[in-house]
Amino acid sequence: MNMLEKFPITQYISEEGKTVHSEATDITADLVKLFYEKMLRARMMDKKCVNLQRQGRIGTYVPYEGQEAAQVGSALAVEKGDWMFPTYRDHAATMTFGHSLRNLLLYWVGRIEGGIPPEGKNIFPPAVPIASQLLHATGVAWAEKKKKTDRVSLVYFGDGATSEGDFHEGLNFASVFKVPVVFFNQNNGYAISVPMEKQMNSKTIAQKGLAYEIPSIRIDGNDIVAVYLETKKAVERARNGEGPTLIEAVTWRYGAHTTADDPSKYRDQAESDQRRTTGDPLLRLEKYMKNEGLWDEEWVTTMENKITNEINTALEEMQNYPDPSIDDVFENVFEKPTWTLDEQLKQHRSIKRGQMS
Amino acid sequence: MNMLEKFPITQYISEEGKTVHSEATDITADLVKLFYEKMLRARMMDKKCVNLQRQGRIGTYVPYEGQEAAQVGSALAVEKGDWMFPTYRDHAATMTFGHSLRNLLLYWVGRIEGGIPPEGKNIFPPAVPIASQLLHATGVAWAEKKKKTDRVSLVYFGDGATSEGDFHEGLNFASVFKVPVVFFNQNNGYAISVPMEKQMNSKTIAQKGLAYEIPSIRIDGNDIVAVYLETKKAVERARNGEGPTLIEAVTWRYGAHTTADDPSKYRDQAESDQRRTTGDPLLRLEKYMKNEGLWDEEWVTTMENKITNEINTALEEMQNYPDPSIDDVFENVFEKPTWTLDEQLKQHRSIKRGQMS
Amino acid sequence: MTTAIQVRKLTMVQAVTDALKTMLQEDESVIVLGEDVGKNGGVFRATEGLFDQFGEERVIDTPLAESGIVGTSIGLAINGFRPIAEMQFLGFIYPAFNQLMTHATRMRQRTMGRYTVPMVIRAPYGAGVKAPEIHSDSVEALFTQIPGLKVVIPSNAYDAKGLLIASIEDPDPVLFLEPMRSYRSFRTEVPEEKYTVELGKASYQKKGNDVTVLTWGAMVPDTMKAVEDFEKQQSASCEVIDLRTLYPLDKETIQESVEKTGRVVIVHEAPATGGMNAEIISVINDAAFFYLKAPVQKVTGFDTPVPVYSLEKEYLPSREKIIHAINQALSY
Amino acid sequence: MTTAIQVRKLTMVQAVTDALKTMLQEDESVIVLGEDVGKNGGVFRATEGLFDQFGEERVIDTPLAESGIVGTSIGLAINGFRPIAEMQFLGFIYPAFNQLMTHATRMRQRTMGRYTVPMVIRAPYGAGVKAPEIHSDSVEALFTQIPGLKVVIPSNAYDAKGLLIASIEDPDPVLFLEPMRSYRSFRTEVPEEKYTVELGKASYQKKGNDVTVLTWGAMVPDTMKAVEDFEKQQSASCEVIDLRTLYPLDKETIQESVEKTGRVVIVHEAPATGGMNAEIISVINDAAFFYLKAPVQKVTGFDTPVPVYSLEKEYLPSREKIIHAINQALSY
Ligand SMILES: Cc1ncc(C[n+]2csc(CCOP(=O)(O)OP(=O)(O)O)c2C)c(N)n1
Ligand SMILES: Cc1ncc(C[n+]2csc(CCOP(=O)(O)OP(=O)(O)O)c2C)c(N)n1
Ligand SMILES: [Mg+2]
Ligand SMILES: [Mg+2]
Repeated sequence: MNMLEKFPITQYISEEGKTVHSEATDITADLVKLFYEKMLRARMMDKKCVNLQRQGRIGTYVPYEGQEAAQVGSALAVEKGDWMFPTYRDHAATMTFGHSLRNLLLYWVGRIEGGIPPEGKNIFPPAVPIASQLLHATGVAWAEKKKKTDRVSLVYFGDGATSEGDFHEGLNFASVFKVPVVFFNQNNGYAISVPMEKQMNSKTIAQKGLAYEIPSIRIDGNDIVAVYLETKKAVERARNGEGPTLIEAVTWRYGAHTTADDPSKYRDQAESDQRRTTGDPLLRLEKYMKNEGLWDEEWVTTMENKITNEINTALEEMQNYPDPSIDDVFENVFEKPTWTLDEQLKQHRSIKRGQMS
Repeated sequence: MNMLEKFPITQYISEEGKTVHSEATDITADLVKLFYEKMLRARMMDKKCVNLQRQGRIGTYVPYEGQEAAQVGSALAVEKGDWMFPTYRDHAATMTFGHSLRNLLLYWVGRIEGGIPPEGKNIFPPAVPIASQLLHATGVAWAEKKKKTDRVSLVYFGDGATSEGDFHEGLNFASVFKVPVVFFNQNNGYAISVPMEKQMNSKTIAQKGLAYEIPSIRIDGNDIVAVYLETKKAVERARNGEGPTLIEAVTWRYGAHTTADDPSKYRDQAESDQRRTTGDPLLRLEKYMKNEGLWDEEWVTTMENKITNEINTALEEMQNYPDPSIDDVFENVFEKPTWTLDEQLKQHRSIKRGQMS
Repeated sequence: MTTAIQVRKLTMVQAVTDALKTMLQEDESVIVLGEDVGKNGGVFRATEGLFDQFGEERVIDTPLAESGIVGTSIGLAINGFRPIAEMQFLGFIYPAFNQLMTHATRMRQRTMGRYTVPMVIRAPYGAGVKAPEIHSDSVEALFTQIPGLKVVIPSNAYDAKGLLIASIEDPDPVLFLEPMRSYRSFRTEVPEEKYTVELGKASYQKKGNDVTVLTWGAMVPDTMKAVEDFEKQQSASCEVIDLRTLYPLDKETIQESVEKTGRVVIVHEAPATGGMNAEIISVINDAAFFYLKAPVQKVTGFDTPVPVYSLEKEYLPSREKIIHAINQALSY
Repeated sequence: MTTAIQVRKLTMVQAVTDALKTMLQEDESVIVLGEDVGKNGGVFRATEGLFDQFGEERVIDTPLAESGIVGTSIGLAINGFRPIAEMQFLGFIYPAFNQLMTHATRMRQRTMGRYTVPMVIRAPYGAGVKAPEIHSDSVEALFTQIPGLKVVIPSNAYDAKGLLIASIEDPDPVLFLEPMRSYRSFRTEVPEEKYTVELGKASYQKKGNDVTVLTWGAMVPDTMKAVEDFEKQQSASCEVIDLRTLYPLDKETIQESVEKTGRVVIVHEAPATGGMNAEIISVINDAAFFYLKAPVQKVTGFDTPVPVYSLEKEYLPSREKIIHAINQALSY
């Protein structure tokens, strides 16, 4: 069985910005503009963070430039009340879903608050141990099913994550208990330096769904229309009690794995840069909007200004945020601190105050 | 994709003992007799162990009655020098591959020696943590590949084992590094009390190979000819550098999960017993031999007597085996015991001798 | 009007079932999940009858995957349930180590209380029942050093029910270890109604003046027997304390007793190095250093894997070793 | 004819690379595997250049799966190789816990020496480099209680090379932890040739008479600085010992020093409860109880997960805390 043929990359909008799928026309002009705005916002935030990191104003940062369509398109396909499970690279998704920019910035200066979503937004803190979050998403969705709501989980993970045991166990549990979860894979071709060909012998990630009888689809992750509409379908299936879906969104990260990584060690960065002119998700939507007569330079400039302000405000808020306190660490190990924690905090404070006995 | 259609159960000999596959004729009369002898030996050993357990002469025992074709047929398909990785239930396989009956009995009286194969036989001690052995088999086979030999690993695991992360990681590593390993699954329908339908949402285990581009096949695990010939093909592929294969051998255990288990809690044992008259691997081969004019009651009786003697000799050897010594435990933690071990052993001995200070 | 408290004599495993049943009845959010816990009632019958009574939505047979069980339980716990996950044996918890270490126990802190994980992991543990390899591990100390996890071990049926209910009601993750050697070896009186035994509190098994003996789990009855034998022969008297909760330790009780006796024996079946004996000595070092008259004596397993069962008796703390240690403690 | 020993000033991470290179060159059976260790040369550059020099058959980029890495390494080790597996950070070893606990460390015993597992697992660890969550765990004590595993931690480049080579040559599994905060913070002289530093032997960083300070890893330079400051102000002198191997501990050296000073401070960054401090106190209890003049003082992390990096300085043992503990030890 040729899996590349069985799982062709579904596109709705071609790289030239042309409609190549009948359902693409379901997308309204307002929605297209929303897509563009949210992707622009995500990209501007990412660029800002890379700059802030270079200036030493935030710590090591994980850029997502190039993956905006995958993250924004999928995040727009879920509703308030649904649950989102990001990794360290999925801030375009969480900010689109309603995370606070200030908290995202707090995350990058090593603040606990960075992991906390605004009230009413069901967003998990970014998962750092690879693939572990698939099980949380499955468990949370299972709880929704037990509570007989129609809420779903949307969980992000990379190509590298498919190698971990937790990927397998997450998909199997979801399938066995038929829980409403959408497994959204961003296949950006690399797990740090390891290319997909070394990560697996399969040509697609979508085919891994066959092991669990989970419906799977492979889509152009840089085509936001494809991402949005296909995620929406998966979400609807989940809401209707039809169980999990695996989506492989084929995409690319232009930059380094993190700001501490040097991608030229393991790949040709010129080739990667080349993709900016061909496969870029924002450029593609721009072309599409131009083709459809929806492009308006003035509107874009207005948006850019608005976003710049929003980011600057968030940055200011981050910088003016009250200093971190070790109390927050002690107070949140258990609901009620044990004597061990009480004693340790007391001693810590006493030495800090210089009140040595 | 209907996986039951994509992975039909391959049979060579029907339940009525008729040839239903053109290649079945490759099997010589001698080989057929060898099949019968080894299955008979395995069954007699198993029955003996169940009896010994009932009499309290050995500890909790894990029976394999019903799975003899799967284990014996596959074990006969590998050669001296190849590696075998059994679970706690795969003694029919290891005894066929050359394990010592005495040591197998020692295993069931909780002796370390029970895990040790005879010199020159590459058999791992039975894996107890489910699915962990798939990685060892992959690693060992990878080593053979690196050494440029043509040796292969044959690793056993159950239907339940496919749910563990290590199953997934084992298959992925084997596929990525194209190592000579045969993943031999005995799908006996149950993981203790949990039936396959609760273990996975997929209808077959063979289809799980699709996730890794590992060639997979589903066979009648009670048809020793199918097991032998298909395992042989997989072994040949591995020897020729063509990488891993996944074999799903569909079989059944008549008895309890272990002698401590009561299967009537979770399934209809009458139905299970019924299978003795329909799907039994020995009975099927008997029918086949009768059909082919190879059956000889006298020969069978001779075999039975020979095997009875062999088992009784092994039992005697086990019973006369030197007492276990705690020294063996201390001496084999590290090549050279640490001071901690030395001190602990010294103290242990001193108290045992009653030489309290 | 007074109501007589109904009391039955139960084995420890029956008390575990009773606690689970009590909580399944009382709290809709309580669910039980694990391998073979449903239809089969658990390999030790700890969940017997619960599947029939509460149905497959609340007593759940899961696939054979410990990381999956703990990982999904985290999600269930965060989203409104109180999962009680069974590890079939403690030696099979290791595949779930990552979920336990990096998520179950950190989620409250990572989100400053926004998400919390009120879950219990139950596991039978310990040697002495002639179980196969890996089934007899006694690695409680591994878990006491995971920040954010409480570790509880009952030694009898009464405590088992009360401590398990307290663990289920605890707002944070609890590892509840059940000494399988004591599952059916004796019975104690157990009230039919709901009650709790407070986590973090040790219990005096026996008062005494000359040596403090600290132990838990299956070692409690063994220790009591050894102490009885010892006291028959010697004039010294032992104070035996069942620690019951290993994190957080009951420092006050330990301190009180050590201040009185000045001599300590610790009995546990885990390997010597890194076993709980070290942490207890460390607590004594902090709390009662100047009261100690002799080095703390330890009766423990060896720094070896738990051996296969033909040798487990040699591995486990014996009556002779316990008495020897008490004599040692008194000899200084 | 004499050959001058070539010596270079290396950082610790360079010394690690040097050790790997030395052994890859000397022993055909040595292979290096892990995530990003090949083409990329490791996220810390610990394997830089090895892929180019030794090729992809010996320096292997694996899939992203720690259980897979350790599990296949067990097979490779049993079948003739000496795998050196890298865990990208110690906090990512947890998925491999089962393979380490039930197989790597038990195979020799389970087969009475028929199969052995001469493998090394390397992992950077510890806080203080502003790494994200989970990347800063310091859980060495978890591993010292696994029977069958040696645990080694160098504090400088010289030791790193010598201990790593000794670990690779060791016939049994060794967990080799590299304090990432010290990877590049200073250089020491490292001979170009092959040499070993014996496992299980501590090293005196500084002799002294009044207090014994026991530490390891990234805490060694911190402790030395604090001790220097302390001694400038006080007349007492400290003996600082770098334990280097945490299993088996160097009891003799600990005993020797404690018998001399009678006062002990232990400095480590892992959480207090269940940290190595407890095991060391336990060893002192056994070996030098009657020499102790004061309770052992501990400077450790808290019983909390290692906090995100804005707070890691508060978490890590500070100069003030070390000096405070020394003063405490002397105050009795
Ligand atoms: C269990 C675990 N192992 C290793 C790491 C270190 N690590 C962080 S990101 C990464 C690569 C992940 O690749 P992929 O899943 O493709 O996601 P991407 O980074 O490309 O978004 C690795 C190995 C980790 N975070 N967790
Ligand atoms: C990691 C782990 N979890 C749980 C167990 C307990 N256990 C022993 S056998 C078994 C069922 C295995 O089922 P399957 O893989 O189908 O093999 P079978 O016993 O049917 O041969 C379980 C759950 C174990 N040995 N290891
Ligand atoms: Mg990737
Ligand atoms: Mg089975």
